[in-house]
Amino acid sequence: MAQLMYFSKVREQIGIGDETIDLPHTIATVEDLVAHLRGLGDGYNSALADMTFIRVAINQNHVGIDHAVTNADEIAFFPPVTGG
Amino acid sequence: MAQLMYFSKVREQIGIGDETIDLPHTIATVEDLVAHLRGLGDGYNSALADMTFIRVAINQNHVGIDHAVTNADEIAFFPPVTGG
Amino acid sequence: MAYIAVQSEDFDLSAEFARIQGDDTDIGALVTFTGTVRDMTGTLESMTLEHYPGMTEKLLEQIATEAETRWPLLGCTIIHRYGTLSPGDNIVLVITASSHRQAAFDAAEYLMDFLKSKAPFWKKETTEAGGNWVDAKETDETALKRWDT
Amino acid sequence: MAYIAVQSEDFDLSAEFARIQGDDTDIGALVTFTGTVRDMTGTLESMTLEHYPGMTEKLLEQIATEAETRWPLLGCTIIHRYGTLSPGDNIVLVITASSHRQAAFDAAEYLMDFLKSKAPFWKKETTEAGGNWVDAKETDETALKRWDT
Repeated sequence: MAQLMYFSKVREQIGIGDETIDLPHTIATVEDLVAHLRGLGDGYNSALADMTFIRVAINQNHVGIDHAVTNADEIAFFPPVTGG
Repeated sequence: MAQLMYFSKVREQIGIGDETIDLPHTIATVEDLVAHLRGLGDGYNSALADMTFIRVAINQNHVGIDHAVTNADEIAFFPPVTGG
Repeated sequence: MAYIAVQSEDFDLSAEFARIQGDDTDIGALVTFTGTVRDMTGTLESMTLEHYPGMTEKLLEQIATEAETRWPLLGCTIIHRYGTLSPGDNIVLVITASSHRQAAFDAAEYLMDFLKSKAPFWKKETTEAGGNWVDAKETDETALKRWDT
Repeated sequence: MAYIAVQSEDFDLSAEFARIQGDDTDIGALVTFTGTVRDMTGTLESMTLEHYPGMTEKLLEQIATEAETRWPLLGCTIIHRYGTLSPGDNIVLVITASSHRQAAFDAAEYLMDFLKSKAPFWKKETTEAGGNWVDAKETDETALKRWDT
């Protein structure tokens, strides 16, 4: 089961902070996962509509949208960071 | 009367921290003053022998060796600074 | 060697100096950066910082290790707060210690540039009109590029 | 606007932060540089700082004014000690406050570069072998040149 995490505006739009899902076999990359999630509802669809404004981390490392995803991963979606 | 001030190694070599002197009319610039002072004794002579290692301030502003000096001035000689 | 903390509590500058200095007499230069909650228009009620627990600490450790590789540091502190803060409150503290002042300055700037662009923190400003997530600044990404080698 | 002090007493970082921050909520970034007495070889007994009273204060005021002209500062502190100090003791503190972190960093570096090359202070190190005036470093003059415009 993959652990999905949402932060900041993404969390607010989707309405939950984290969830676990069993990745369908058709999902090989972050991009595939995003397409799948956008089908889950309006919140997901608007939160992940423009991936140029969304950052992705897998197992707590920043990755690109073409990075592979597996059921063993912790996958986080969030806007560009604004700390400091 | 010009007020002369010596700091750091220059002060130690000359043996005094400050003195007032009546500048002879022949002294127009810092360079003239240095030549005059070097004639006053071994301490002066060695302290001011190599002016590439000595900094000069007139009335508390850094100046070059060709700067004019008058009897109304406070003239300071010291090594390159090492604070901070 | 670095001291990293992600915490809701405030930090104390003097205590952090004591921690980084210890008995070390090789240190000749300490640079700090302190980020505080800014209220340019006088309308800010509070600032809330969300973060990604686990990833934040890991990333700050990575940044500190990289800085220690690049510069001859004798100590390095990164403390970042989360939770709800008021105008003027401390947000972040970076301290770098070195024998050399330029190393301390460069490392502190490096740590802040990376932290601003990579550390998973998000700021939400609350005014009378409601809450608003702060937009990321493109200049922060640009600042990061100067460290490419 | 700048706070300048040339003193034999130590300074307190937290107190100086309080002084520069006051009730100002425009400040988002504070950078400090602290210079301390360094003892690389474990042989230093003390460090004595001589200065040129009057000229020192005047020059530090000039440097601070120039920094305030170059960068949008909301505060600026320069404290430099004189007299006899021990290894690890504070020598100098510079604080710059701004809305912008790069302005605060740049102004702090500028102040230190000018102070190191222009402020009339001289360090004498005392070890068991006697006293020795510290030589000026050419790199300090070089560092200054980067601010030429």
